[in-house]
Amino acid sequence: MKMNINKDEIQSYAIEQLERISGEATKNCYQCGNCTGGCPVSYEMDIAPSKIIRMLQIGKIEAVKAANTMWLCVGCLQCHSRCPKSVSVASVLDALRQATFRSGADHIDVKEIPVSFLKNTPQQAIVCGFRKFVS
Amino acid sequence: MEAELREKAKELLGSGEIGVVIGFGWNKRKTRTTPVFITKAEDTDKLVFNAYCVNNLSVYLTRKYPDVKAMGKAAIVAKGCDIKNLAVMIAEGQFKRDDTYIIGMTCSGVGYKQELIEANGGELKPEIMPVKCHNCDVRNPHISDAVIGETTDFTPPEEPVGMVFDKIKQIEAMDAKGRFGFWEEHFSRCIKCYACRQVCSLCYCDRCITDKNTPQWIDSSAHARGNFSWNLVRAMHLTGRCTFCGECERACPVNIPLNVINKKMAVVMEDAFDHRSGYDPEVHPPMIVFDIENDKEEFIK
Amino acid sequence: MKIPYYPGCTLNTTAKGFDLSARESAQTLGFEMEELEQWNCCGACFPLSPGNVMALAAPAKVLTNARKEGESVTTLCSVCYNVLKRTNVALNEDKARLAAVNDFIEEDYDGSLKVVHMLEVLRDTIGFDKVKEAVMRPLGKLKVGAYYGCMLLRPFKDVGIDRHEGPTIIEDLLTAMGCEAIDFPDKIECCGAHLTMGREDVVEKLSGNVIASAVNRGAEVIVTSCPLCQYNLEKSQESIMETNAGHKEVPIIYFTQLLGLSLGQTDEMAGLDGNKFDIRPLLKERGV
Amino acid sequence: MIKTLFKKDALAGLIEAVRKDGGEFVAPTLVARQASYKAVTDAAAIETDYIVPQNSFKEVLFPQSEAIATFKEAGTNMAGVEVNAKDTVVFGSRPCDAASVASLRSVFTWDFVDEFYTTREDKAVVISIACTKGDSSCFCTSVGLAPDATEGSDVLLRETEDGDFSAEAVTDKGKTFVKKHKDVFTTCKAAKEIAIFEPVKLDKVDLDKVGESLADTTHYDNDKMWGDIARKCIGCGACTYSCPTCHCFDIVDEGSFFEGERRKNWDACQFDFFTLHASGHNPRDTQYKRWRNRFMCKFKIYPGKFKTKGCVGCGRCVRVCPVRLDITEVMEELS
Amino acid sequence: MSRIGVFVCQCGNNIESTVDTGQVASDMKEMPGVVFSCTYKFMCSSPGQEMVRQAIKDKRLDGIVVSACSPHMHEKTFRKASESAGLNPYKCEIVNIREQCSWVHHDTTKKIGTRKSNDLTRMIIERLKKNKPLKKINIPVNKKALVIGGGIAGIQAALDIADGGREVILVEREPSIGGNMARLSETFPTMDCSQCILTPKMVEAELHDKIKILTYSEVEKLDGYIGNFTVTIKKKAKYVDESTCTGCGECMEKCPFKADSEFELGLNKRKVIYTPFPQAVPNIPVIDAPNCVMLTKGKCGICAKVCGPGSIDFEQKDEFIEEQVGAVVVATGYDLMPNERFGEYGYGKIKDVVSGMQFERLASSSGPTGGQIFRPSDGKVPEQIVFLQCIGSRDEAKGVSYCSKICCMYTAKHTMLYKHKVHDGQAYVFYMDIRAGGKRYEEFTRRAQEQEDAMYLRGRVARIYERDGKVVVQGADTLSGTQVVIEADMVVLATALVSRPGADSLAQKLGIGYDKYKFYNEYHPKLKPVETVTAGIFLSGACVGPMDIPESVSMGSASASKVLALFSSDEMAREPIVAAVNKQRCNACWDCVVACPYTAIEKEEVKDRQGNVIGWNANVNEGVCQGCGVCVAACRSKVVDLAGYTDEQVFAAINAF
Amino acid sequence: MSEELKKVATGFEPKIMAFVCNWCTYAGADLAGTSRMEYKDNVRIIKLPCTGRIDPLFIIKAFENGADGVLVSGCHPGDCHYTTGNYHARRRWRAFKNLMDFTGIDETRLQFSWVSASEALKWVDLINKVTTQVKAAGPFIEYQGLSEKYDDGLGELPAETEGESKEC
Repeated sequence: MKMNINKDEIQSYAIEQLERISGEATKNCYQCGNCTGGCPVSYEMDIAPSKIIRMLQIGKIEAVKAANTMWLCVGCLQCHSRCPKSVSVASVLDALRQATFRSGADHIDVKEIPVSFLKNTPQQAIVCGFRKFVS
Repeated sequence: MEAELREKAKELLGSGEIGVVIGFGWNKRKTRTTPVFITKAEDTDKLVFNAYCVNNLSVYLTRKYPDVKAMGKAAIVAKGCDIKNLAVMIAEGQFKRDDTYIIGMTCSGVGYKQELIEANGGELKPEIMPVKCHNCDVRNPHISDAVIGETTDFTPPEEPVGMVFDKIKQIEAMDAKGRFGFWEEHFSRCIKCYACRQVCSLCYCDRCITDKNTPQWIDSSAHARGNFSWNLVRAMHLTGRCTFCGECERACPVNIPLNVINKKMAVVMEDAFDHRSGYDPEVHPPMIVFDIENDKEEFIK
Repeated sequence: MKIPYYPGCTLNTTAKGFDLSARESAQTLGFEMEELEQWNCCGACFPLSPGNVMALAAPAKVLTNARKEGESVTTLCSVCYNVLKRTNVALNEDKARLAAVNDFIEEDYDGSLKVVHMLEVLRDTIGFDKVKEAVMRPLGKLKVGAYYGCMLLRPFKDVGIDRHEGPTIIEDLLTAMGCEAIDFPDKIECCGAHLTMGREDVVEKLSGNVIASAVNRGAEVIVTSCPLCQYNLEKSQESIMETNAGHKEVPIIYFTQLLGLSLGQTDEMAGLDGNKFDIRPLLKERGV
Repeated sequence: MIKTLFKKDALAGLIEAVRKDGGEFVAPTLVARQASYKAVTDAAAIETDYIVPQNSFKEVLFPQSEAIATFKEAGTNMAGVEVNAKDTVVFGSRPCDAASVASLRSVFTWDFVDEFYTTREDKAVVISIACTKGDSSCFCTSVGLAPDATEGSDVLLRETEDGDFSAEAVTDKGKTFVKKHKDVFTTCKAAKEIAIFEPVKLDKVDLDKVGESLADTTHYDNDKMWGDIARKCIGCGACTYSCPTCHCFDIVDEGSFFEGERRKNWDACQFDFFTLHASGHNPRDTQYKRWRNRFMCKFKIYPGKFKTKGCVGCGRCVRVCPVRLDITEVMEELS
Repeated sequence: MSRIGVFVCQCGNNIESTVDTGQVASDMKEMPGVVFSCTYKFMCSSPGQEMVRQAIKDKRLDGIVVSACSPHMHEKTFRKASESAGLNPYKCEIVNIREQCSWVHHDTTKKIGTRKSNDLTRMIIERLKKNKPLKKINIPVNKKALVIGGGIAGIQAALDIADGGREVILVEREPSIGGNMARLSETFPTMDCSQCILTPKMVEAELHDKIKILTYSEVEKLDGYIGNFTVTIKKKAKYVDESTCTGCGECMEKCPFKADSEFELGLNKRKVIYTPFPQAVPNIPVIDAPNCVMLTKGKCGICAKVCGPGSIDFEQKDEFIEEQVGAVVVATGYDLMPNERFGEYGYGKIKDVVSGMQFERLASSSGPTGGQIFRPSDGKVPEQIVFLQCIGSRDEAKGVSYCSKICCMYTAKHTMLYKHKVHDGQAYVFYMDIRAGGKRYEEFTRRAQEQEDAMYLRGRVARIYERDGKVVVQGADTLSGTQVVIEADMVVLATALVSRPGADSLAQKLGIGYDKYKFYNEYHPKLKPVETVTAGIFLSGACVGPMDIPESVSMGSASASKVLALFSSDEMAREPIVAAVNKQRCNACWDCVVACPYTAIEKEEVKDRQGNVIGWNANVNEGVCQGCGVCVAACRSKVVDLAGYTDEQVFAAINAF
Repeated sequence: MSEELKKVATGFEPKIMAFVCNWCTYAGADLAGTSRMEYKDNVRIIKLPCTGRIDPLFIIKAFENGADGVLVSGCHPGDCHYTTGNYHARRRWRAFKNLMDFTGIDETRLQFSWVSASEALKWVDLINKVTTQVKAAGPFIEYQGLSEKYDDGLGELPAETEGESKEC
């Protein structure tokens, strides 16, 4: 992969918006990788949590949006609670989800969820799942 | 050539500048040449120069001969090979170039086995010349104040020839035990007469370390152990200095092949440090200098 | 003593045993958990991005109603606790956000409610010593792993029920109950939570890790304070047992259930029937 | 005079007989292409084509280096060493070398009897062979010896034309030896003896005159004369170490902390520290003075003090000298 | 016979656990010359030392051997104890039976340890028998210091020494003191103006009555030794009479010729008669001789015409000044590796690729652009600027394996300076690691990224080329794992700090060591960081290796305190481990003279009573000799020996092996 | 029983002498101790200020005194406490090693190394390596035998005596 890095992307509105929603300053991250190290689901992610931040630092928000990372984050906050720079990747991913929802895209189709699931699973899981996966 | 030499000596002694001419003369029975010290112009007829003149007279310019020094400024009759020793002595501050008048003799070789020369009707055939003469690149003296004799156009062979070199190869081909055995054989014969040391103009130390006994550096007994040490030390002290004049081996009454070990070390010096002794009186012998970049150390683990 | 109590959605449905055992235990320990008159779903997840104000509305409503009924509210479910407490902190930290939320829910909440967890009540109000005294049925040599999950602990600054990397509050309670508390490395790791919707594979792996970690240290029983954790652990244990015949089943029960048992309640009172893996054979084995 | 025949073929048998009795057989053999006295076990190794061996056989009686005491732990526990001398036969010695035995004995017995020497000498039988050839360095006739002199030899052999030797037992020791080995020394008729080599008699040399000259202190103190003669001497020990009569030795301790030996080693008056005093003074401070001493020793002190020969005319010093300093020239000079 | 005492330490259980010290003591008692032996739990403790002292007195010991820990630990302790008991300290020897025996041979049966301890002790006992009592050497001290280099380190050293009341000669190669610091715009991490804090110090040095500043001067030769150096300083011709010049600047004004300014690193021109920068100290111009038309062609001479006091002197010659000093502080500073070394970055030919130091000048309000950031090619304000760290540094292929240490910090500073001047510009930094170890340093580099929006990319830049008026930078961002390309307007190279050209020849003149990068070697990198192997010569600043201003200043002050400590007494005592020549036997072959690393051996004339030279000897100067013994091994006839490590001592030890 | 057989029969442990410089190798050996590393116990150290102080004769003396192996070690080039002492040593060793090789002192018997003050591990490895190698090479009976041979008078002629003529 080859990327052009430029001021326009780094200082783009999309990034600025993301930082506003998430309340996190991605440039505070110094890429120690603790988040990736502690994340229970990083093994499943297209782009590891720390690398998500990196891509945002260099203005590559589209690549981040295309990754499955935000949909895998369970919000356990291991990353946040251990970050030496107090950057919450979970918040950034949450903001990414928000941004996605605001553009009208859902991650799952509610209608496809089997009834048995809805019946047997604790409510909170269903509620939480809806909150995380659909707008 | 002899006439030229005598003329030059006469001139030098006559000028008053020179106190003594160190040269060669016949012994009484004219069977051998021997060092002579000519101080008077009228004695210069005693000077000879021929194939019998094997001695390296530079030894008389060392500090061991205060009585020679007392005779005034010396002029020395020197073949190219002897001049190499003078060059090292100058490099090591034993005298200044100006302190000695070098009468350089062009030379077509010398012979150690006098009776062989005689058997050849006084003619010097290559078979009876020492190795140094076969490989000599200073038959025309390289440093001198005056050159006596016709310039020779002898060029030494590219690859040095002679028994010494064969012997080196032969020894190198042995295993360690073989090499040790070889030298043990020879060194054990040593009688510690120190003729090798005394005849060498580069062994000019006022007091040789063998003569020191606090501490006793080298066992003074002529048993194998003491002999081994002595010969190793002698070779080491001449490393990078020896000019291969061959006097030590010639002087050795028990025929220890000292030339082999000396030449081996000279080859090492040339290979490792690109140093050949006796050519440049300005260049310090290699063992007391170093080259940070180029000195190899692959053997130091 | 009455304590205002917020059960949340799950405790009235799949986690009835949690609710029941807690109420009964409270009785035994001399206080009453009084369910709020008015409550709604907390939303089950706290909005991580502060820009998402909407998601605060539901928990704010809970807080508002609770405040009307008292000065504090107690929860059992870790998730409810986390959401309510964090919402409360968030509203208190940012008065503008509080105003916005109030505007939206048309209430006038001032942020003065105290959100506590049942564990905190037991530790701080009742005291574990008192629990110890009240134990009627010591659980003998039962080796119990305390599983905290995420919501009880993180983020520490906002939630802070105990030390966030090495909490011991449940272990302390277990000790008071006379169990042998088993500490295990994965006790604060995530169970997979809502990924059970669509990514059971991830949940199975994460919960499986937790169980393996606990079993590895010798736990025979795992206690939780979160219905989703309980569900995930049970569910993944089922699949573990499908592939690994040698796996000895580990009952996953709520800490209040075990508490209830130690306080001498009946199995019904402790709501043991709701659990997939029954603890009773184990207790029997131990002669409890 | 009993003359017997010594068959060349019998040599092997003699070696065997001597060695069987625990004795040692020393004879000239080739070492580094030079005939040298060495202990031999095999008759084939014995060299016959030589003028004089490179070394003198004084090594048999007076080794170059021998332990005379041992010690342990840094000079403590000193203990003497027994003289370990074997019955030794020196075969093929030259009459000049043999003549040196008397000189050596006189030195090692004149006040203190050096048992290391005397024991060895007593156990040695010297079988000399008269010279049938020589070279220009030989000058035995000039010091009162001859190529067939018997002085010092126990048995003197003369070569015969068919390669055997006619033997003459000179001393009692020799006679006993001949008697003991009568299967070797037979009495059958010998072939004609080969003519003896006649070295050049140095006409000018007159030993008495040399002695007188040396007694004359003007000669003795004539630094210029000695300087001119011996300035070229380089001070090595080649002459003294090959000389059959030179006998100077030095005593040194050597070894490690754990064990060591006190050794008696040859020393040479030609070495510059030979006469160095502890004070730092050296009475023979230049090389020609050291050389003068050697000459004095040979031609004045020996004959004067011991009435023995200081020089046996073997010519070794002339042959080995790296600078061809010729003792005979000086003898002529001073005659 | 010697009377030696052997003291075997148990070191608690450190030695005793694998060495039967009692056995060692009793075995050693049997050695000839040993009259006393004992063991003790902690020989280095007060009671232990008292035991040693008591035994020396009671048993009339003439030498002691302490078998204990490494001599590097307690040799001094026991020598001191010996001395206080009346025994010459050099008759006390330590045997290392801890670090080199009990701690490395874990045999609990004690067989191995005991045997080895016995061997080692025996060797040292034998060695000790040959020890001679030695006396410390006293050397008179000349209380004047020489400081070489007028940068901040040198200025600091000079000021501190002068404030301590001692005279200082400060030698500077350039026409003004100030060094590299004078070029800097602002300093990290405080962002205060470099010249604002430096200039007062320069002036203070100029006005100090104990400091003599020699600018445009170089050290030609240094002879002598600690306390007694003779330095020859070459004072290059300035063609301006310093005593009369008023520094009015008229000459510079009127001079019609210009040359590239060295101070501005080629970013600007200066006159041929010039001071390098306006605040120069001394404020006296010099004529750049090769470029002066008057000096080269004999025409012009305008400066002389306009000079009021008539200070211009075209006849001035280089001068050689000789001074006697007691100590030397070397503070010659650093240089930057030239950009020409980097082919991949355009061999220094791309105009908009500049060095960090050039950027300093661009950012400096006294610089060629008045502090505005304009790119050199066309004077445009760069919208995107790329800073490259580790250029040459940590690059073994370029011959520099070290970290230049200050680049991380000054690059961060550069990004801030840039951001402050070009508000909407974007700065990029390619780095490999951020080395911000220093007080407030890490915070500083984070600030550059977090508050000042510098974009840091972890990776090296592979190449730089020009395209359409842009400088295209192609490198890697290893954090995202991609190749990245930036179309920048300007590139700043944080090139490696290297030693000054000629640093090696100065070191050879001074007799101090240097590493393969020609940075000067400390005596000990940790414990003697400002000393050199040559006593009396101290180091300050970046001539030792890359360092920043506070470190340079600390070293300057540290050197000064060393100098002042040296100057605090009239004489100084030195360890007597020095070589000595047996002059009666010296052959004057000069092997030792050539071999000596310290030029401590000189050729000495031997004269008879009439004063005629009758020969030569080598002679060791005790003040200079450091006791390495190279001469001893070089001497064939062994007329040189090293006190404390004599041949006799070594042989005795080998003999008891 | 010959000396060699005797040594083999009693489990030969080589005697090794090490000449080391005070500043690097000696300190490195100290560090090995402080780090409680373990190595073979056959080496006896003689400390000298600098490798430049090491005279080749020390090494000969060590062999004379029964060393089966000699180890010489000092500071790495550039690290010399005395700036250049080890460069001198390096040159001297090159010549001396060649001489020793040529005279049949096997390279196992005489080894050279650079060990810095921080290279405790290298020191340990070095000692173990040298000890193992010298042990494998066996007792240095050739050299040690020198002091017993050719003593007192005219010893028997060695079997392989081959005369060397003066160079012709």
